[in-house]
Amino acid sequence: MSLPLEIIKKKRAEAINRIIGRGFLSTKRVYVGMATCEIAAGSKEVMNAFREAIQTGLTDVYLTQKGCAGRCNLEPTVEIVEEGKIPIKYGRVTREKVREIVERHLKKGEVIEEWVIK
Amino acid sequence: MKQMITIYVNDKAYQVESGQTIMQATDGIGFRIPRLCYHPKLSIEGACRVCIVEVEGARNYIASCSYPVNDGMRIYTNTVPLRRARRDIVELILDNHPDDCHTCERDGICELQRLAYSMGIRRRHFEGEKKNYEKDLSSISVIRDPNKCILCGRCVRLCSEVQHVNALGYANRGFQTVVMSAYDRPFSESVCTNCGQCINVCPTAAFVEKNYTQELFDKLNDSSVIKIAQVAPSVRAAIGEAFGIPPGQAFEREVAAALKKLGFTYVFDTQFGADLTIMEEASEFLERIQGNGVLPMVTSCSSAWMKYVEQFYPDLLPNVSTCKSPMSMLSAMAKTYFAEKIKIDPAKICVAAIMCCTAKKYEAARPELMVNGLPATDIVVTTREIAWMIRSAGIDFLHIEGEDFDAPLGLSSGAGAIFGVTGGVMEAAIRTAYELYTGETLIDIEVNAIRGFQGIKEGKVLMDGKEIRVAVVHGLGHVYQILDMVRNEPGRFHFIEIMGCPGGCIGGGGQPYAGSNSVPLDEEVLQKRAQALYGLDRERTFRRSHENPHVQKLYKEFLGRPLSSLSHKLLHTHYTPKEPRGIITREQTA
Amino acid sequence: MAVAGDQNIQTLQEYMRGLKSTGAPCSHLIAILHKTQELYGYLPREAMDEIALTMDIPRAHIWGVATFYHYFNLTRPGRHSIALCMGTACFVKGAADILEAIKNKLNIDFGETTGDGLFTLQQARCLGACGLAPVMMINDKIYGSLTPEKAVAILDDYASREKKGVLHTGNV
Amino acid sequence: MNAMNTLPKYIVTLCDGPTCMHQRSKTLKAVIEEELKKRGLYETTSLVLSGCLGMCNKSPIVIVNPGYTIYGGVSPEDIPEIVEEHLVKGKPVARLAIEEDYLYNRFYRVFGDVAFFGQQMRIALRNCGIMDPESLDDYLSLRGYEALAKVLTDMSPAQVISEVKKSGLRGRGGAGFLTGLKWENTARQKSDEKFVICNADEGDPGAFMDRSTIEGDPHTVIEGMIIGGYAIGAHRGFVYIRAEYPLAIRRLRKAIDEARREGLLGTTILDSAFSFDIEIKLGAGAFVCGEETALIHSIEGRRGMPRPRPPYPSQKGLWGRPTLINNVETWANIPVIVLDGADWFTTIGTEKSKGTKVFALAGNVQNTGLVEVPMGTTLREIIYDIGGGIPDNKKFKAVQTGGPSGGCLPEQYLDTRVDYESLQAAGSIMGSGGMIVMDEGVCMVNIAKFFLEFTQNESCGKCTPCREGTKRMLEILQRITKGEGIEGDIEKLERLGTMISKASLCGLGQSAPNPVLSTLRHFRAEYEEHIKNKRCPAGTCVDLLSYTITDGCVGCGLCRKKCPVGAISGEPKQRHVIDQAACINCGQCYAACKFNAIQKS
Repeated sequence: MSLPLEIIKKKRAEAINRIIGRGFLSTKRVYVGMATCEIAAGSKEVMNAFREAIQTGLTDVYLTQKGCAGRCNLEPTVEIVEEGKIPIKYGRVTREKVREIVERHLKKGEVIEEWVIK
Repeated sequence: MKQMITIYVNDKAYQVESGQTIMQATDGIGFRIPRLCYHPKLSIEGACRVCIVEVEGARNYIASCSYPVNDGMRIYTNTVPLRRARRDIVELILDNHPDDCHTCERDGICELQRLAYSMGIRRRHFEGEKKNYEKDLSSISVIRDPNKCILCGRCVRLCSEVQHVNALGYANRGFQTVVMSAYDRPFSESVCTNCGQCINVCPTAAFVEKNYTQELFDKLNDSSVIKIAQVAPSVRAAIGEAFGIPPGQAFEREVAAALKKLGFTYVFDTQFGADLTIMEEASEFLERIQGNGVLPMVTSCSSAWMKYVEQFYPDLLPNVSTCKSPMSMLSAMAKTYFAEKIKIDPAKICVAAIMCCTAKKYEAARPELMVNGLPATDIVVTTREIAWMIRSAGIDFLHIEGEDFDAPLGLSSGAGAIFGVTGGVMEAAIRTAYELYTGETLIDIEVNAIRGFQGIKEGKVLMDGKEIRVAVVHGLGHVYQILDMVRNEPGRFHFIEIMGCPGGCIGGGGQPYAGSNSVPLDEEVLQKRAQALYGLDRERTFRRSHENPHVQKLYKEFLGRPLSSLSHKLLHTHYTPKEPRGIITREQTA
Repeated sequence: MAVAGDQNIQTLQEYMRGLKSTGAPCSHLIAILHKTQELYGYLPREAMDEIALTMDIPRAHIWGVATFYHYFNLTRPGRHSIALCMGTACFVKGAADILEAIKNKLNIDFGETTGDGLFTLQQARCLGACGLAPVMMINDKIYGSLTPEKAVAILDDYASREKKGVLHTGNV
Repeated sequence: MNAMNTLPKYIVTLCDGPTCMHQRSKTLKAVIEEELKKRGLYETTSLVLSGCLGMCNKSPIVIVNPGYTIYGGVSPEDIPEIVEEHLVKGKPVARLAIEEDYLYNRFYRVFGDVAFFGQQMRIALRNCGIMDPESLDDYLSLRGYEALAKVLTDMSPAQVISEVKKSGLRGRGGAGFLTGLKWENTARQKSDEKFVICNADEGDPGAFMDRSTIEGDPHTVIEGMIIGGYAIGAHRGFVYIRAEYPLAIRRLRKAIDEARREGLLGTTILDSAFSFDIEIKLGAGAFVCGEETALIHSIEGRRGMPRPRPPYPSQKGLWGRPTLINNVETWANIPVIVLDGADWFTTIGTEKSKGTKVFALAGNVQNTGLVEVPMGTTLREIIYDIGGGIPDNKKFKAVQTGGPSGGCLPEQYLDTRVDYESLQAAGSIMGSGGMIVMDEGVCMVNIAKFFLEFTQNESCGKCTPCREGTKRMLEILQRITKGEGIEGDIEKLERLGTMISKASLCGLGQSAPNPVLSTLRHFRAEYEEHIKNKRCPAGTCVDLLSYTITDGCVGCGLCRKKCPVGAISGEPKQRHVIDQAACINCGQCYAACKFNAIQKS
C-alpha cells in the first residue's frame, strides 16, 4: 500500500499528462472566463466564437475555461498565455473582438493593445 | 452528585447548583426575572427577550432562560439600561398588539397586560403599523386571533412537543410571521383535535374558546324551553380557581346551586353519565375478551382523542370502544328516558354541558351523536365560560349555599368523579368489570399503579386468575408510544385508557387560566385538582358505578341491560376516518 | 389529492422514494420543495400534501418552511420571471429607478404576476453580477448596466416576441 | 510608475509589503529606474509595486516577468547585474534567483503585471482565473489535494489543529472567531458522530466572494473540508449553498463526483484509513441562514430560525452532534496553511488578523471586482490603488463594509487598516467581505434605510427586538426620508438601535442597527438636515427634492413637453418656470434638459 503523498504525486503526474494530451503545450493557451458574472456579461458567446474559430481551422491553440479572476467591470475576460511572454489579458471581449483576436493575435502574434487590461 | 457553585446576583453571592440556566438558578433564590415565551414544559425558545440580564464580561444582554450559570458569574437583573431595554422590548410587543384590553376576553388575566404593567409602561414611544389579520372563526371550539398573537410560540411548541398534533406552525417570516394552520386554511379544516391546550398556554387572547355564553343566556331566558345542565367532574375541581380560590378545592354542590340560580330547570351530573359509560364500557370490554373481540380495547371518552384517532390512526378505529362519552350518554338519556319521564317533547329540551373541555363543543356537533334527529347536547360551555356567566349574572359564588344535583340523572358514584383524572376511567372500569367478571367485589379499589402523572402508566389486574393488562395514557403526545406497542405486540394490553389532555380532563382546554402565581399546565395545580376529585370519590357512599341506584333504576326502567339494543342505539356510536390525515411524529418537529 | 396520472406527482414520488431511506425525512424537505418547484414552477398544495403523507412531515411544518424561504413560490408564476436585483451595488447604482420603471410598465409590485400571466416580478438579493450593476435576470438571462429605458425596452421585446410566438416557456 | 503607452517587454515587480518596504524597496526602485534609464530600457519596462508577496524572509523581493523569475535578498548593488543580464541579455541571474513555490504564486505569473491584481495577494482565490474549475486534472496539476495527502501521510489530527491554530486564521464569514480554536473545541467533544459544514449561504447583497471561489476553484473548498473532517473526526460534510447560485452548485457537484471517482472522497481516502464524504444542501432564499444555528436548522429541514447559544454548534450542532462550520473563504485557506505552513501564513497580515481577506469591491468605484488583500491593507489602498478611485470626477463620501451588518465609514477613516479590530473600532465590521464605495451622490439616510429594509425583510421574526424593533426603526427612517421626520427621531433610532444590538437573539438582529448607528455616528448632520430643514444634501430623497430652472434656460421647451403633470410653463425662447405645487419631483425635466439649466436641490 502506498502512502497518500505518493498516491497524490502519481495522480498529479497522470493529470499533467492528460492535460498535455489535450494540447496544453500548444504555443498559445486561451482562457475564457466562465463564471456567473462572466457569463452574464456574455462570455458564452466569446467561448463559442473561439470554438468556432478552432473548428474552422485555427490550430496550435489550447482553449479552456477559467473562473472569475475578479475584474468584474471588464468582463468577459480572456487570457492568452504564451511561454516566455507576458500573459495578455483582454477585457470586455465580444464575439466581434474574438474574430480580431483570432486573426491578429492568435494567428499573427500581434497584441491588440487597446483591449488589454493594464 | 450535585455540584454547588457561587454566582453573584446584583453583587450578592449565592450558592446554586451547577448545570442550571440563569433563570432556574435565580428562581431558586428568591428572584423571578420577568419572562414571556419561556414555559417550563416546553423547549427553550429564547424568542421574546424579556428575560434578559446583564452578565459581566458579556458584550450583549443574555437571555436568562437559556444561558447556563457558571462559577463566579456576576449577573445583574435590574440595572437602569437593562430595565429600559426590557421595558422597550415589552413596549415593542404592545405596539404591535391591539389596544383593546377593556373589551378583550382576557382582560385582567392576560400575561402581557400583567407584564406591561410591571414594566411600568405608561407611555408609548415607538408606535407604528400594526398587523391586521382576520380572525379564524371556523373552528367550533377554538378561535384564533393573529392580531393578539405576540409570537411567543408557546402554542406551536405545545401543539408539536406536548400534543404531537402539529396543527399549528409559523408561516411567513419577519414582521409578517403568523401562527396558523397549514396552507392558511381555516382551523376547522386542519388536523386540530380541539384539545384547547393552545388556549391554556397562550399568554394573551390569541387563542380563546368559541364562546357560547350568549346563546346559553338566551336559552336560559326562554320560558318555552326546559333547561338542563350537566357538569363534568373536572369543572367542580377547578372552578374555584376562577374565583380566586387556590387550586385543590372541589365545589360540587356550589356549582349545582349556581346553575340553578342561573336558571336551569334541572341540574344533572355528567358523573352519572360516567357511571353509565362504565356499565356499557365494562360490559363491552368483557364481551371483547370473552368473545374474541378486537383487543386491546381503547376508551372513547376524550373528544380530542377521538378526533385524533380518526385522523391519525384510522386503522385502529376497531379498537376503540363504541361507547359514547359520558356527556353524550347523559344528553341522550335526558332527551329520551328523562323526557319521557316528565312527558316533554325532547325538542323543547335544551341540554347545556358545562365542560372542562373545548373539544366537547366539537363532539356535541357530531351528527352521528344525534338522538332521534335532535342534537343530544345543545350547547357546551367551558369552566371559564360558566365562571364568567356566574359572575356576569350577579351570583355570589363564594358565598353560595350548596344544593344537590337533580334526580334521576344527578346521582353519581365515586367512580364517576375520578373520570376527570388520568387513569380514572380505567380505575372505574376495573372496579365494575372485576365484579361483573368475577362476581366478587373488588376490595382494594384505589388502583395506584395507574394514578399519577407519568405519561404512560401500566398495570395488571387478576380476574379469576386471568391477568388483565391495562395501560393509561394522557396527553396526545404519548399516544404514538402506546399505539406503537399495540402494533408491535398486539397481545401486550387488553385495555387502554387514552385522554387527550395532559393530566386528563382536569387539565382540559376549558379550565380556568393560570393565576398570577402559577403557569399554565402547572403540574402542581393538576395534582391538586386530582386530589379534589379523589377526595370526592372517597366521600361517596357508592364508589362503584354499578352500585349507583339510579343507574340500576335506569336499566330496569328503560335500557334493560348493558349492551341491549336500546343501549346500542342510544349509548353507542361509530367512528369514521377523517381528512386531513394526521401525520404521526415520533420526534418533535417544530 | 393528487390527480391520477399526474406526471409531476409521479416524478415527485419517485424522487422522494429515493430519499426516504437515507437520514431523517425532514432533512430532505427543502430539497424536495426545490424539486417540486422545478416540476411545477411553484409549490401546489396537492404536492405539499403528497410530501406530508409520503415523508411523514406535518403539513403545518411544510407550510412553515415553504413560507419562510423566499425562493419558493406559493402561486403559479408568470411565463417570464423578472428578478430585479436590489443588492447594494445595484441599489447604489440606481436599481430603485429601474424598479419604478418596471412597476409603471407592468403595473405590478414585487411578488406579483401581470394580469396576462406573462411576467412575475421578483426581488433578488444580489445576483452576483455587481460589476454590471444595476442588473435584472429574466428567466435565466442576466441583463446588466440597466437604465430605466433599457429595462422597459427589454420587457417590450419579450412581450412582442411573445406575441409573435417566438418565445418558448419561461423557466427552462 | 512609468507611464506605458505600449506594452512593455519586461515587467519588474517590486514587493512593497511592510517587510520589504522596511528592507528599503523604495531605494531599490530608484536604483532600478536609474539603471533602466541608463540602458534606454525605461520606456519598454514596466515597474510595478506589489502588495506583500509573502516571501518576507527573503526580502527584498524583485520579480521579473515574463518567466516569473524571483530574485530574493536583492541589494542595490545587485541591480545593475539584474538589469544588464536579465533585461538586456535575457539571461536570468541564477546567483540571485530563488526557488519559491508558494501556492499563490501561479496567479501572479498570469496577472501580476496588472496593477489591479498586482497589489493583491491571492490565497483563497489563488486558482480563480488560472485554471478550468471543471477539471480535477487542472486542480491536481496545481498541487491540488497535496495538502490532504500530506495531512493523511504525516500529520495527526492534533497536529493539523495545532497548525491551523498557529496560523492565526480567523473565520472569514464575519465574526472572526479563531478557526483553530473552533476546530479544537469540536475535536474535543465526544460523540458517535460529528459533522463538517461549509457555509456557502453568501447572502450579503453586494458580496459574491464565495460564489466566485466555488465557481473558480471548487476543489479547494472540498479539500479544506476533508482536512477539517480529518482533524475533528467527522466523516460527513455538508455544503450549504444558496439556490440562487446554479453554476456554483453545478461545478461543486461535478467536483464532488470527480473527487469521489478519484478516491479523494468516500471511503479510505487515498488508501488511508480515513473516510469522508460531502453532500450539497441547498438554501432557499433566507439571509438569516448564514447564521450558524439557523443554517443547521435549514439543513435539518426546518425554518431557518436561530436558537440561543450555548450550546454552540461545536457542542451540539447538526442533529445534536458536534459540528464544525466554516465559510467558503475560510476553507479555501486551509490547503495553503497546510502546504505553505502556518509559519509562512503568519507573516501575512497584522498582529491579530493573519492572512488575507477577499472583498467584493463595488459601487461608485472605477474598478469593481474581487479583491484579495493582506490584512492590514488600508481602505484607501483598496479603493484608490486597486479600485482606481471614484469615477466621473465625483467625491468619495463613504465606504460600506460588512454588508447589512456593517457600517459606513467616511473619508477620515480611509486610512483604517482592514482587520477585524480596526474596522470594529471605526464603527463598522469586517463582515464577509462586501465593500461598497459611495460617492457624494449617495444619501446616507437613504442608504441606512436601504440596509434596514433588507434586514427587516430578512428578519426571521423569532425574537422581539429584531422583528418589531427593526420595523419601528425603518418606519422612522421612512418618515425622515419623506421629510416627515420630527424632533426626537434620532434619539429614538439610537435608543432602539442600541437595544436591538444588545438584546437580539442572533447576529443578524444584533448587527441590524449597525448601518443606522454608524451613519448616525459619522453623518449625523445629514440626518438633522433631513429632519430640521427637510433637505436631502445628496439630492436623492425624492420627496425632499425641488427642481428649479436657472438662467441657463434657453426656452427650448423640451422640459415642458417631458413634464408628466404639466407643471412647467414658459414661452418659447423664454426662461421656463416650474410650478412647485404641481411638481411631483419625478426628475424627467432634469434628465431631459440639454443645457444643464435645471437645478436639483
